Amino acid sequence: MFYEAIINGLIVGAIYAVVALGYSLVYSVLGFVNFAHGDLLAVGVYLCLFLSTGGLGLPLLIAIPVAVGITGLLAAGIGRLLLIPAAQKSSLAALLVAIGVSVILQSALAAVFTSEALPFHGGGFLGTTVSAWLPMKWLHVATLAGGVGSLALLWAFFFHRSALGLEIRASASNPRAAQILGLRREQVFTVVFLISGVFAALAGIAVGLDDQLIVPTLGFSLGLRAFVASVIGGIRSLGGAVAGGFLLGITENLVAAAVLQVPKLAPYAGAFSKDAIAMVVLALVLTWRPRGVFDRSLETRP
Amino acid sequence: MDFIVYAVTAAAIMTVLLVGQQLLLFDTGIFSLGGAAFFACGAYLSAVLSKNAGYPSFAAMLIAALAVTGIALFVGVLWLRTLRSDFFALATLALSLATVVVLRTVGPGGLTGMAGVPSFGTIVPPDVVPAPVQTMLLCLAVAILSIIAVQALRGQRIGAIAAAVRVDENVAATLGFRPLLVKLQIFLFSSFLAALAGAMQAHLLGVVEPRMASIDMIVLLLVGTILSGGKRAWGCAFGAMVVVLVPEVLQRVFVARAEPQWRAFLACQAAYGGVIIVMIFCGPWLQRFTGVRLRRA
Amino acid sequence: MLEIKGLCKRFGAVGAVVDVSLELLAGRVYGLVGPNGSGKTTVLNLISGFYQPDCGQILLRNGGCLRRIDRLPVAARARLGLGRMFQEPRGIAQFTAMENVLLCTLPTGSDNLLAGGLRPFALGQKRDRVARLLSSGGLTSSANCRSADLSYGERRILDYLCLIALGSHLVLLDEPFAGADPSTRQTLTAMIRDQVRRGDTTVLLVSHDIPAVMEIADELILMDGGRIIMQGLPVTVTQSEEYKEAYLR
Amino acid sequence: MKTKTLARTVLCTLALLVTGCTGRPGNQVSKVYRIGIVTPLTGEVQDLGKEMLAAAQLAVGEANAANPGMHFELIPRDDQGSAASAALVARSIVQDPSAIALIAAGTSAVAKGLIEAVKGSGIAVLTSTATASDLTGSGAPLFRVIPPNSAQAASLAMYAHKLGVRTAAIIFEQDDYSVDLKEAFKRSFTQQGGAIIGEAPFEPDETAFRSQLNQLANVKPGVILAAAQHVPVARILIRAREMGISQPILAGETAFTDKLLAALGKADPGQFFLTGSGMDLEHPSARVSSFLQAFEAKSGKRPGMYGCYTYDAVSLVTHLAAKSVGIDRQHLITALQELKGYDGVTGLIAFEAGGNVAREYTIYAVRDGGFQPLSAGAQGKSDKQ
Repeated sequence: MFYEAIINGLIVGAIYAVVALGYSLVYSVLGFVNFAHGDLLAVGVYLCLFLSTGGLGLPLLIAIPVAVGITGLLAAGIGRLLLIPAAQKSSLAALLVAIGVSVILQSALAAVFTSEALPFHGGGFLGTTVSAWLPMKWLHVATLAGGVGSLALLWAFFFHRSALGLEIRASASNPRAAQILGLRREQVFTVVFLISGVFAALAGIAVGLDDQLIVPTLGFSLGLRAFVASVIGGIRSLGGAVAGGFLLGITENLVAAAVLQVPKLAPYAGAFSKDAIAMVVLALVLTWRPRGVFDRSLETRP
Repeated sequence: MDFIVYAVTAAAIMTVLLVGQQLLLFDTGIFSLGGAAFFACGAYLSAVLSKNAGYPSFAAMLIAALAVTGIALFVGVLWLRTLRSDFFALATLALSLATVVVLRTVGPGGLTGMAGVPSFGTIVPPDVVPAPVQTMLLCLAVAILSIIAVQALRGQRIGAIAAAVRVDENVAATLGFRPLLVKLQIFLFSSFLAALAGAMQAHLLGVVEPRMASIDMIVLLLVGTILSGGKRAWGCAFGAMVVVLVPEVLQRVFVARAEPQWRAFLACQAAYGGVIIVMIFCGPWLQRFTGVRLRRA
Repeated sequence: MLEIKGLCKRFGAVGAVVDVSLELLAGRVYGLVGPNGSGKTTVLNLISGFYQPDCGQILLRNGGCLRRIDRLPVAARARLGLGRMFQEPRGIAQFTAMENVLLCTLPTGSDNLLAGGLRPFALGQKRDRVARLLSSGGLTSSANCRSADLSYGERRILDYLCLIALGSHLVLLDEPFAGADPSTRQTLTAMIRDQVRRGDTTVLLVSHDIPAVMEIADELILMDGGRIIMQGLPVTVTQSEEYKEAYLR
Repeated sequence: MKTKTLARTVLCTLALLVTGCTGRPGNQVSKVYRIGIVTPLTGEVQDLGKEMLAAAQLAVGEANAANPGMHFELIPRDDQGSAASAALVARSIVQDPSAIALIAAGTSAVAKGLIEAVKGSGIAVLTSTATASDLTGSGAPLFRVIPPNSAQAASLAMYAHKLGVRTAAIIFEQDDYSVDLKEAFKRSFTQQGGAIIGEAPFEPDETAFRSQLNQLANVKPGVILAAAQHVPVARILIRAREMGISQPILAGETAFTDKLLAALGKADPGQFFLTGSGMDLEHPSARVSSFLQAFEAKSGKRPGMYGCYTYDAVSLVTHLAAKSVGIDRQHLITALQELKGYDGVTGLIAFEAGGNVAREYTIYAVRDGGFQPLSAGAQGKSDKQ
């Protein structure tokens, strides 16, 4: 029972981790919460659907990278045109603009495709279960491996080797450093959005293939939970975001499993639903340790 | 005709809500997404008080609004001190969404909410002035009162101090003003207005339901607040008219017809987001966030 | 006027202020000097309450008695007569000069809706006091300009006027002369001197501008590496070995 | 400045639009019969709403063609899946004197709000969807062309019995319809000597269903009832099968829509049975087949159960109105109460005292992308205890 819950927690956690990274990255570099990040998930998965079964009929192996690429570029475009200028005015303005973008993306998806649920079958090998003692689809193995792997790669090579990555980390660790970057600043910011978009799309497609049934709003609530995850870990620490992702994923599944054990609680199951848990956790963390569990940044100057 | 009456009433109620939000966002620089939560709580409390506990609706509204202000006090003390502006926004967002879950789970009527909330009482017999018109006039009165109150507040010391706190909390503190106290008071006032509006809404529609605090409501509220602009309180009347009429009109034009036009409808909904963005970039009130070139107190 | 005992503040691994003890006497002007990163501004922020000290005490003489203030919030310290001027002009940008001064003359409790907060924000019988303050800073002509439109120097003066209006008797000035034109500098110096002479006001100013400090300060306090190296007459300090090596390193 | 101009433009457009929508020809009100239909055209269950609106339009069109000299009109309104909006639009409909009947074509929850709103307006409310048992007897003149949940629950339980299983587990959504269906199924199933050994509720925002299905799988029931709207049912089917849960899964009539088939896509639902009304889709009667053809011609797909019920509800009203010219709300109500029997596409319609209709159910299975009738279920008596 709880073994399964933990497995499920890992599956969801991997997704949260990948999405949460996007929030943390944008926040720590540009200092605002990218509310539209969750909806990029939906964009990614709908693009993938359109390219593969839903429209052009390309094989997934081609459709996925293309969709991911397009989503990344879209994210970069939105960032360059709307979010970065807003962020340079104030974090509130940026947050508001991001909310606007999220509204637009959701309605646009519904308008272009439909607001009804569409089937999205990964099909074949990915759908099969690994084994009895590991109640997990190969898709999940791929998700976990892909998520953790790409995070590790991003970490080891991009952030610690490439000049751009170092600059991003510099401006992440200290926003003032962003000013020193001078001309390359815009460029760095745009790349940050590109990365977050790519990861969002990957996560979205993983979710879509798992649920096999997608709606335009799928990004919103998942994105919100991922944001909570990033806050748990301390939104300004990238590693913390990943840890927070797995933490939240496992927590919500354990709680759900535990509640189902107690029939008395059945009528109140709503209070233990994923979203409820996420919201409560967010409230608690913000109250108890606003800067997150893993963040050790310093007091700011008055 | 009855549509006009309804629209005016709804707009008046929305005005009461928006006036508080405007004061909060533009004068004190607190970005709260919790307005929807207080709105819903006010509605539910007033509904329960009047339907189950049998209070007259006016008393119910007032009690509900005051009780919710108590909740707001707790929230404010908890978060206004510790949280940066945008984190406060997200914490209050969490509050709203959590409210939906709570009402859905333990609220009367669960997911459905509660129908059959008694309507506004009538002051003069309904055969003289029809009840809906009386309700409309009442709501209008409350709306105008709140507009006047907020407009007046701006000219008072507290208004000036609030402006100072918004522009630079640290400076305000070095001048001996307690930023937390100022923010808290304004926050409470706006929450009171939100709860009052919710209560009025409940008695107008006769139905309360959890989605009164849902993300749709939050976005609608945000659009309304931003459209109201930061300058004058009566701007809220305009913002309210837009957020009440536009969805209604979209419904009638695109959806409630022989061949509903989904694309057009959804495109118009996307326009909400567009409004927010355009207003942030072109509206005169972005300056209020950045703190330069601001209105004279 | 102010006593500091064994004050320390760490940022992560860095000891920004290490065991600083200090006594400021009423009616004197103290210059706090030292190379960059020697912890001068941190001390100011600790005194005015933006940072919480890790150890040590801060006591402020208010009326007759010394009062411990290192746990009080910023606003409370301000109400006890602790004034603070920031490195860059921080007047409320969209208020006029007059409104800025008026804001500082508001009585305690104006930030409370129940007490006084609902009285109108208007000159009333304060008119001539405000006018006098403005003229003393030479701002009469620009009384009705938004402080955002004032010149840099004028805004500095305005900030200082606010401190006078508040009636603070311990004034912390962070780089008051930085980027100020000679005339502003003169006016400021004059105002500071005047205020100190008139009453029991004490001034603690942080500045890199040694000549200016020499000109106005009665005593210099030399900080380096978060410690107070020495304290004494301006001349003695500036000619000491410690001073030279602090600035050479 | 910008704001001012913006304000002007917006307000002008609004004014135009509002007048445009509210202004209606007043001269021929006497000859026009309006039928309000309140249904979810936006929100979670909008796809059902769209289908029902199409069916209603079909019915009205046929009625107008059949009765020259009479003019029927729909007042379609969107309840957005919300009781409050339903109450609101319903009020605006009953304001219109020429509106003789109101079709509540939303979920049970929404119907409740609607009925509360129009109580006392003396208008007949027909519902083609709301199956929650506690709906009738609220005092309002409510007529259901669709039987209450107890009926379909009975036939589901009966079928489970026929499958030879003695234990069942239920996964249900936390809304009125699903909870009611669950309770009704519990009653019937235990009456027939079966035992409910597991229950797992879920919230509307649930998409994974892993923990719930794990829970149910661990108690090893003979059959699983999925009491939910059609999209969650599809999600549950997909997830259960991929988790290797092979027990037969039962669902209520709300799943009987090609939207479910669309949602399932290529996924194999395995042993999946759901109730459908008595209409025989294998060898349809002339009336049924003509309806099916007309509907497919209109909206390019086969109607779901709700489409059929709504079609019946509307054409029942037009039928009664056509019989007695100049009918008003009160007469319509009496006519509905005295109705001997109307041959609708979903079967014979006659209302019991409570305003419920007795109906025969058929169990359908999903085979190669379509619904296939298996057996005529038991007479679905709406047993109230």
